[in-house]
Amino acid sequence: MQQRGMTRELMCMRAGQELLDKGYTYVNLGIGIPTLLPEFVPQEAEIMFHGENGVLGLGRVVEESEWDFDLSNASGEPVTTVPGVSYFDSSLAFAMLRGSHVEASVVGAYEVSEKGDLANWQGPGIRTGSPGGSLDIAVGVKHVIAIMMHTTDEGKPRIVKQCSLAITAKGVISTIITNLAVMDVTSQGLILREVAQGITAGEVQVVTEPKLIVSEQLKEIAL
Amino acid sequence: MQQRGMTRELMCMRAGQELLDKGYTYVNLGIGIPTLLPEFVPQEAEIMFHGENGVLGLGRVVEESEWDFDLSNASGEPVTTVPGVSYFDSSLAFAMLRGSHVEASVVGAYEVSEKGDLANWQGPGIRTGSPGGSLDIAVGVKHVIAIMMHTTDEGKPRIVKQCSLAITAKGVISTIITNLAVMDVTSQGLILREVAQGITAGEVQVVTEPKLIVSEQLKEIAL
Amino acid sequence: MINKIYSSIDEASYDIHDGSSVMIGGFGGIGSPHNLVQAMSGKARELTLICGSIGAIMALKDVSCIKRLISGYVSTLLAVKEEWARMAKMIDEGEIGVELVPFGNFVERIRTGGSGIPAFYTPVGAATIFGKDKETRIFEGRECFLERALRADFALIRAHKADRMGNLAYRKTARNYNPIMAMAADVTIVQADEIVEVGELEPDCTHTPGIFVDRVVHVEPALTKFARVRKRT
Amino acid sequence: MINKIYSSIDEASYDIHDGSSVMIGGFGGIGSPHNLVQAMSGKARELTLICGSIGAIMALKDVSCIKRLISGYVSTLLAVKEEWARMAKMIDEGEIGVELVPFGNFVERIRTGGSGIPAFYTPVGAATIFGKDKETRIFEGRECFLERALRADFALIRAHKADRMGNLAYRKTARNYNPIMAMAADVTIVQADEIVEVGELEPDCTHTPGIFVDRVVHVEPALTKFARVRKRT
Repeated sequence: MQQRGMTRELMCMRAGQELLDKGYTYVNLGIGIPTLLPEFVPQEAEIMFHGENGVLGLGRVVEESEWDFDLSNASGEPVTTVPGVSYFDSSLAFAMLRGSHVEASVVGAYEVSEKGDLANWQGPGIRTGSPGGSLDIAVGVKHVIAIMMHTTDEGKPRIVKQCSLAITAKGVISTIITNLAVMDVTSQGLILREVAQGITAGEVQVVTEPKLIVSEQLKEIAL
Repeated sequence: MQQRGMTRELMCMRAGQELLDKGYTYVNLGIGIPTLLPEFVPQEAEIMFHGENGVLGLGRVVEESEWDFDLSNASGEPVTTVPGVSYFDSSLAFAMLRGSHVEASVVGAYEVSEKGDLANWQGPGIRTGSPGGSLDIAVGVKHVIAIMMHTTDEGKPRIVKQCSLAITAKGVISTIITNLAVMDVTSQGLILREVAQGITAGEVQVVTEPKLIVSEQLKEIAL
Repeated sequence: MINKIYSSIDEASYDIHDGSSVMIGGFGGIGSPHNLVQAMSGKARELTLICGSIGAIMALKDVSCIKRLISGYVSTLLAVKEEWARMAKMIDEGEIGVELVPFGNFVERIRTGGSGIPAFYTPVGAATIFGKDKETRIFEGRECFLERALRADFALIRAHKADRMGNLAYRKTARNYNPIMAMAADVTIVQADEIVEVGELEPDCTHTPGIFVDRVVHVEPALTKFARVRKRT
Repeated sequence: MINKIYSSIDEASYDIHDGSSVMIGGFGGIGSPHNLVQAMSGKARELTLICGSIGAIMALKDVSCIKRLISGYVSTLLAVKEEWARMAKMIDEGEIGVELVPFGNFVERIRTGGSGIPAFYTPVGAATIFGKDKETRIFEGRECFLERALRADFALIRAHKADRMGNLAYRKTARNYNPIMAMAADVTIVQADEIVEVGELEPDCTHTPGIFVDRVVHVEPALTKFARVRKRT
């Protein structure tokens, strides 16, 4: 099924705005879609992107033909770096996350619950899994933003009352950015803050399991 | 009281021989007398001396006038370094000791018991103390050699049945080198292996609290 | 004279034997000692392999030598390589036992293993299956559980530059788990892109001091350029 | 633009207040931020100072600002400086409380404090007064005890080179506790010998990435050359 709303690139662009709005300097990018993000944030903003593979100062993804085989982002993709970049071992890379030095993280997710529970290490029907650094991020980083498709390819909600998949951590997601909407996790419940161009609050609710609280300031995502 | 037997320099020379005989490559030098030792080992032997202050490849002590203020041994003295030297932080410096990567250590001591108990972090009548890295060495390093004056300035034995001072660790000293003798700590007791020039086994026993087992191969220290 | 240089991979890894536990450096294959891994195939069986992700062992020709895998990233990669369909099957059938460990706990277990620290408490994975059946304890209101140090018989790692004393320097993100694993094995074997004279490595930038290294073998860097393991899905 | 450079020591350390806990880098005074320490005297009292040895605080003009000392090396140095007779007296009279910690446990407590690890077991000091009244436990036949992570309000450290982003490089044995303490304080203040442009520090040899650093102040290296603290006795 063709998904409506924003592309991955637009979702990354919207996530970039969120980082700029909050004024963050040190932001981790989880494995998957988030590693595309540096392309969509002006370099003058000097957000230092952290890769759990041991780098602070990630730039944009480049062509494989330009690849320096000793350099990648956490997704294993060839990248550039920004001035002031530093490299370090995995012990320090995870100390930065677990020790709450990184201010924010943008992660991919299979499911997020209305309480902010995150499931992103074990896909459906998988016997093993790929926790990677996702649990370190979830536990150590204060502001964790999930960037995800609003539904499965089959149209099943991925923003749910309770995660059906094994969770990464409880109550850690503060902000959800999907192809359809931007939502905040609050003690009152999920607040629908923004909708993608041409998408209505009602349409978002239909593909969302928990009841959404529509913000009085609801607006269309402007990029 | 003028102490008989070997000077500190000769004791270090004898300790250096011990290291060469055993074929050690990685040897820690504790704070105090031991940091004089590199001068007395040929550089070709390539013993890499470890300083708990974060250096592997210590050389000899130099004049203060030649001092690079960013470089010292664990005693805080100006030193040279050898080819292949590396510097690291304190976390790694102590991981090398606690993790048993360093093969041997030469330490100073206030007292050593016949069972190899070591007391070297708290002098007599002291309220606080200076454990420094002495406990890390004692716990992590397999062959710990004590280098010490055989008696106090007042002539009181420092090789004792039981330590009167607070101990650093139990049963950790394997070899004792004093101004008067070389002794091995064994399950049978202290074996007197060598005596300093002009010193008899009987003279050593007089200033030693536990009963010494005189080795059948007892010989004079040859430097 | 200290000389840890071996003239061939076979000589440097001659004693990896059936039942060995082997740590392998690299993150998603970047910085992995692919040639050492390749040579291990067929030489020893019943191996316990300890690696961040299975990208580190993509050069393994025959996965049936694996008995047990301690790793933080497995499932997502199983579809990437054809040979790994077999690994997936062996995992499903229980022929390969998998202990999944989140990366941060994984690296800290190895670091403590190399540092003489037997165990530590971690908040990462508490109240998930990663903390299941482990001793839990609250520290400052936060649930944690006890993790144990991890060591291995061998560590296979890759460095950019090495000297005969075993001093190592890594390059960019190829550093990752390599310097930590170098500390935690009885025998650490290094595949180095370049051998330099003693004194050429900057003493302030020698990432792994030679004390942690047992054997070094030179492998032309061109040979380390295995295909990228992961495509964006 | 990220700019962590402060134009004076006073500005960089304006908020160290009565009752603060302060980590101070350096080993026997080598690599210590002597000028930051000097400036702290008289500005705040009732301080908890956390330093490897008291050599790190030899620039402190008035020791009466110390309420508590967490350190691994105290007694041997008390006779070295005249002013320290007063410190010795305050310690003896209980006016300064001293928590002695062996160096390896000391640095590991700080490292875990900066790494989100709340506690760990150590064999160092077991069956001595350092393990007294602590939770003991046997791991692989070896007695260990539980040590807790250590953090502070401020860390004062010295680096050789720094850039405006807070990236740091140290020189020779002046590195020691500095990069570890940089991780474990709410506010890390750096005294740097030299300020360099962003990009001048080698990314593979940036010992402390800027993420751990809050403020940087340039101090001419000549001023860091305090007298050597220890004479061979």
